[in-house]
Amino acid sequence: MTTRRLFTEAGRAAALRHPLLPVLLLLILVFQASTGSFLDPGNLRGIALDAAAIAIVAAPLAVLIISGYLDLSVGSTLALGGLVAGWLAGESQQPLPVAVLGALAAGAAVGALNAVLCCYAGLSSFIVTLGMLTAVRGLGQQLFPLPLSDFGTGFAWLGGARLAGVAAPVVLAAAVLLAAAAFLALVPAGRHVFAIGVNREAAYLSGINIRRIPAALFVITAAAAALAGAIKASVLDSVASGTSGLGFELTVLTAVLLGGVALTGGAGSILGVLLGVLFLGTLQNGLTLLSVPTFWQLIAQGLALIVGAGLAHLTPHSTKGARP
Amino acid sequence: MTTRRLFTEAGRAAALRHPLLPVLLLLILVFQASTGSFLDPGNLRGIALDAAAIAIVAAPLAVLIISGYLDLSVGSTLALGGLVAGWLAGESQQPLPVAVLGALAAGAAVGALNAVLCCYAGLSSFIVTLGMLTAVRGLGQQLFPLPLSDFGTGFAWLGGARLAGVAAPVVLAAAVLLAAAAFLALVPAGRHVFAIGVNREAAYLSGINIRRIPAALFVITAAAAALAGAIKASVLDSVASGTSGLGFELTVLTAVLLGGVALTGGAGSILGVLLGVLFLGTLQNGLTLLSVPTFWQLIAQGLALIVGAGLAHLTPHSTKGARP
Amino acid sequence: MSLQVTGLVKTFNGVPALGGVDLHVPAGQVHALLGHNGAGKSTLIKCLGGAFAPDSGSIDVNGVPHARLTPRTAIAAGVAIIYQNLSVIEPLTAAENIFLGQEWTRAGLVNRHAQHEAATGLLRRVGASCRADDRVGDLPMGQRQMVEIAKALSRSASVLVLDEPTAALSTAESTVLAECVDELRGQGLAVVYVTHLLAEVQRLADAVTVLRDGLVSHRSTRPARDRSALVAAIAGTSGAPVAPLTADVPAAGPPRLEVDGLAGPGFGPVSLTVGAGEIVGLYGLIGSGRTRLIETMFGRRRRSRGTVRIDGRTITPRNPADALAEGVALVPADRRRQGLFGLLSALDNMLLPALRPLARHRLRHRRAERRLFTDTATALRLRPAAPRAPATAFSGGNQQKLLLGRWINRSRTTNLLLLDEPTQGVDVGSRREIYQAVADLAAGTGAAVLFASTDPEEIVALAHRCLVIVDGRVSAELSGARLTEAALLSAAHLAPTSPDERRTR
Amino acid sequence: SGPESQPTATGSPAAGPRTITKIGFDYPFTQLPLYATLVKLATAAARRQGVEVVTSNDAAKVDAQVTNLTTWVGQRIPAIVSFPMVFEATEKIAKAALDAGLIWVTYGGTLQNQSADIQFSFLKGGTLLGEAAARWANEALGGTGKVAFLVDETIQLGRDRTRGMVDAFTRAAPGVEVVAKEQAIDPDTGLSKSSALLAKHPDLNIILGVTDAAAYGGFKALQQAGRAPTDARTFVGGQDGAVPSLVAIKQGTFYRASAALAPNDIADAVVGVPLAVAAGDSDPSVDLPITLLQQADGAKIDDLIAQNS
Ligand SMILES: Nc1ncnc2c1ncn2[C@@H]1O[C@H](COP(=O)(O)OP(=O)(O)OP(=O)(O)O)[C@@H](O)[C@H]1O
Ligand SMILES: Nc1ncnc2c1ncn2[C@@H]1O[C@H](COP(=O)(O)OP(=O)(O)OP(=O)(O)O)[C@@H](O)[C@H]1O
Ligand SMILES: [Mg+2]
Ligand SMILES: [Mg+2]
Repeated sequence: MTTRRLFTEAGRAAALRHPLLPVLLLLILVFQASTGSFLDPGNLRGIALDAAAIAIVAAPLAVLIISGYLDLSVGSTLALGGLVAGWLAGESQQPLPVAVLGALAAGAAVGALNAVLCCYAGLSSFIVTLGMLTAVRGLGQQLFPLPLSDFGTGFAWLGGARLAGVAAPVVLAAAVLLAAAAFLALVPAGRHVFAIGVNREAAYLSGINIRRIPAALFVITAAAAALAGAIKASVLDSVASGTSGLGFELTVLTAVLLGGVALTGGAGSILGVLLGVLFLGTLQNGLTLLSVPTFWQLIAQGLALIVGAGLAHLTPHSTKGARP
Repeated sequence: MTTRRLFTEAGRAAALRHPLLPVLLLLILVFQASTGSFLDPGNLRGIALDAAAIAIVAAPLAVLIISGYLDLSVGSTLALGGLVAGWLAGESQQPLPVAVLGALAAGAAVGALNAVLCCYAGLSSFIVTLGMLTAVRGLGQQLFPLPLSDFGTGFAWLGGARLAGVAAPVVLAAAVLLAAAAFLALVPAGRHVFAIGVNREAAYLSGINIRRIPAALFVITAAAAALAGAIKASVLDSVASGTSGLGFELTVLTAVLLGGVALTGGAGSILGVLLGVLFLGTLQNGLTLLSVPTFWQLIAQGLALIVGAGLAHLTPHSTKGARP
Repeated sequence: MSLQVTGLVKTFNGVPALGGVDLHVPAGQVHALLGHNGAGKSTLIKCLGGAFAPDSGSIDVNGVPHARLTPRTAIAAGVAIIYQNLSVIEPLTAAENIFLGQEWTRAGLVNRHAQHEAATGLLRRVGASCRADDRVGDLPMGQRQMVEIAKALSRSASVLVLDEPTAALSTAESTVLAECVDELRGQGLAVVYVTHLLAEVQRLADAVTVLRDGLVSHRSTRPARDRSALVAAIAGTSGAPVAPLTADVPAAGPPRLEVDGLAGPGFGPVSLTVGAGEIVGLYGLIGSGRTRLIETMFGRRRRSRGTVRIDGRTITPRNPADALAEGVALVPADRRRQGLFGLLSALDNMLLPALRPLARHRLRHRRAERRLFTDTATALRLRPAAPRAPATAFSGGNQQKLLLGRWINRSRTTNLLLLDEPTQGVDVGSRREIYQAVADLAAGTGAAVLFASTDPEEIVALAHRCLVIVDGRVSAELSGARLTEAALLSAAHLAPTSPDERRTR
Repeated sequence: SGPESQPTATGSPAAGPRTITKIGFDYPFTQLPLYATLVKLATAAARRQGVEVVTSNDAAKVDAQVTNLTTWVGQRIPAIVSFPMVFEATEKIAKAALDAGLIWVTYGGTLQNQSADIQFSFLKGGTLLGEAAARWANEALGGTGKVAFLVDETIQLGRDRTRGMVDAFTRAAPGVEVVAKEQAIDPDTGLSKSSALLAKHPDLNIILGVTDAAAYGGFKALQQAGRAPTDARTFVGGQDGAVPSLVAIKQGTFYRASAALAPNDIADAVVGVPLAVAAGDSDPSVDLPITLLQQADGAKIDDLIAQNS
């Protein structure tokens, strides 16, 4: 096989696999043409910053979903992570690394509980993590009933620093996305994720540890959510237990599914997830730039999701379920 | 087989299939013992009225989920139904039947759109109905930005009348539950629903219309949601587009899943759904009666869901997924 | 290298599937494990592979006793298993499937290049025509089976267990597999081989064990000689070989089914006729297009041209429901994907399309359902004949009977019965019952029967007439005295290349 | 009826002094920071008066609020202080409470059926903020510039605040161009919407928020766009008196104003009004002022921050 043929194939495959890509480009074109300011560096930076927090959670969540599980508790875990990090950085005056580690630990604890209940006790991950969504929100509000703010300049680095001109959260998000993509493609356990998602029984009979891999993914997803919470807390220099990350789980899930990840497990790609995240960010930003009235924005967002689903349907993945 | 043996078997089967039943009874006992007022007729009436609206949507939604689809748009459809009914009864001064028919028609229209997109175009019902949830909410707010109220005594009948001492919504809910249970158990198409949910391809090759049955269920579910909206509007004599039915979809879905319906389709029962609805209602009521502080209530609700999932896991249904 | 099973017991809900089974397979032996459907063969094998934990008994692999195995410990102990239900992972490539769970790595990363090379070699060795980087979900069943075999070989095991490995293979592929097994025996592996095909037993086995209702009913170290004893041990009756039912060829009359120039993607044009009460077999290699032809007649696939007439009336089914309304029924080949409702009860599985015809006042008529189930189950020897047991609790052959019963029961008026590999996985005794049931249906109702099979023995036993399909077209027709296994084999293998190979190139 | 309409049937049927031991405080927006403060202060105030406060878990859902209120009425909680999410939807329950001889105090508005009310004029709060911003625009910008509003159209309280803020501002500073009215009540949305607006209007001068939380997001967006925290030609203002915003005001940043509620006063009223009704007070209702806080109000800000911790 020649290199050239490899490239052509890859191009065709990408277009076929990710019909969201041309649509995203079209959307960007339309917004740029109609507003004239969509492609301004400042605007792109804003979109990237929003998208970064979503991507950091979406990437591990996508891998978890490919393995056949679901985590709906990320919205509350995000809040908890932000609260713990903010409390450590602000009230306790700890340096940034300690604050971030604290958030990661809190997230990992939530993830470990999810993992035990879903992977080892075998409960439905939908209900368990829905329950955790409520319980962790309550816990956060009970522990930190009042908003925290004023975390100091050390902590501001996390959300505000520029590394080679790129915001730190965006760099982090890129690292998470790359790590997830490399994991899925290159590491044995990454291939096992697909096997577990498609056919748990067959994966088990092949000697794969069908509990430990998803369990680790639960922990990583929750830790990532907590990290995203710390980043948001740093960007806003404040965090409130009642509202932080409220509804975030649905945003992330939508991005993941738009990106072509199958809710039933076994199919999906990180490039698709990135496109899903950017699609959502672009849409929301463009509608704001166009000054679309509030309620029309809701209608447009809903319809865009449906159009996105239509496109995701065109990918070869979705032929998985028999569709006579 | 003797009649007696049949009965014993049925009893054991019910306990095995519905482990939520003993837990619900226990919960009721605890609440009654600790508050002394749980079993007061007034309190029970309040629980029943709340549960009625949930059950009216949960029953058809459960059937839809058994057939392998999902409808997340019911919260917004409920609002739309309430708004249309309220507008017809109030502003337009139409009699109750017209108002209810209007709500049903609005709901059915939303359901038909869901059906076309999910059953005929084959899009993912999760994303499509999530999109509809947003879009229909926006539509409702665009059409009726301000709350409606004062619908007159004719319309008040729907939520307030007593038939043989039982509130009309409760009678309606009982009718819907019975109809759904009878449909699943007594009508050939009821079994077809299970077949479609377990194996679409095999159902198709068995000559079952794998599009029309779920499509009809989408329409019925949305119409039921609109009916529930009309009932709520009548009970409250008011409806607000921004808040009515907000988050209702998750409540209903939780009840359905607690009741042992498998999110992957192919398994579930209406009795289970009723138990799920009552479990949620009892829990919320009992926690309020006990004056549990707000945030602890959240934590308790979340944990109760997880316990419920643990119980649902004990049912024979859930052995579906390979659990080596 | 040896396998020693002692006193193995396994019960499901108190019902024993294995009642204390002993099995000894020394190194360098191919041991055939036989038995009727539901005898416990697959259960025994799942205990060997760690899929089930036995209630008691022990499994010695190479002298090391295990009270229970897990898939990991089984693999580590050197046991490689090909299960009856294929366990390939569809979105992964052939190479990834072969090395699933045992990936070759370099610095922690999958060594794709080395895996690809090794997989290519393994696939060549088992005679597969697919490539190492083909997505397994895109492969036909036969090739998937080859991938599974290659996976077992990749493990350098000392005990190899195959559960009905040839059920989805054609004669040519079965021959390659037999050569592989021969070679492995030469290398000193202990091989356990489950099959319902006695020809394979005679070709391969050094010893046999026959299970009957979870107990060993017969052992022999000279399986090639006592074929009738084997049939007796399996079927539990006198050991007459499967007798051809073609004695009563129906009287010639106007054809019930006329297919004229039917063509679709990958097959045709095909023209054929089937008379009233006539049973016509379609013989061919895997991928020759029989399934596509049958599914097109059933409305499952689009035709590109041609007509199908039943009793002189042209039918153009757009979907299976249309075909069923015309009295055309299909028992599909892919049992798990196209036929079975795993979670649902046996009664649901068998009578789903019959619920409506049986209903009274549009409501289900449970007593009639129960009666029809019992009658059909008896006619097909379903074991256990339990209407409420979920389909997944039935053995492979009994699942096939549930599907046959879906269309071969008295609630239906069938004009044309299409069967795709009708007795795959069915034991010799039940096979006779099924042939009888099909023949009764044809003779009794005058239905036309068209069936595809990869087993020449089955064609000879069931068909009045056989069409040999090569490359999507009818290449020969055999009937009467000319319809013999030898004639079938030579007619099918006359084709220059197997269509499968051409397709994947 | 809304907060502005006149009550027609004020008064409890059970006349004469009573003693009550328990007050149900039903505040639906349990996710708001203010909620925890109010509950804490009300509980303390109640303890001083020898009564107990119980709370409901509405999580900003009308359904849950109605359910919980119904439960309380059934349970005969002697006095209920409720902030209805939808006033019209609460009328029936209030009536049922009065019919059962309970005390019903409406918070944040007026119902036809009630014993008394605790009034705020949310409209007035919005107006205070709008006027202050307009005054600043006329002084600092010469009556020109660009303003963006972060609004809430979904609930009555939000609509009132929005209307007050927008009307007052546009009336008093007609020369300032209104470039956007975007739905935003939380800091995340405030941040992302403001970032988008700033891309289109880099010279945006004023962001006014229906909540302090949303405005705080706008405050951060401006800083991320490179605006110095003390920029003289920038104004951000919100409503609620949330701590992060108060801190920013106090520090002399361009977050210049917040239309604040005083949690202590509210908490006292939540306990005091039902007790006054029980004692037979002829005019138990109170009207709590909303005050505009700016940098000059240092002491008041410190006091508020203290109340909130
Ligand atoms: N998961 C299960 N639950 C309950 N019963 C089971 C289960 N699996 C198998 N059985 C029962 O155990 C018995 C043995 O089944 P097994 O699959 O071992 O038969 P088999 O000999 O492999 O038959 P076949 O030739 O049809 O494949 C059967 O009666 C079957 O119904
Ligand atoms: N398990 C399966 N899953 C998906 N598709 C399948 C499966 N088995 C077969 N197919 C597809 O169905 C079609 C029929 O396959 P198959 O090779 O069995 O039949 P055929 O090519 O018509 O020839 P024959 O029936 O003579 O072997 C092919 O297109 C094949 O790719
Ligand atoms: Mg078997
Ligand atoms: Mg075939």
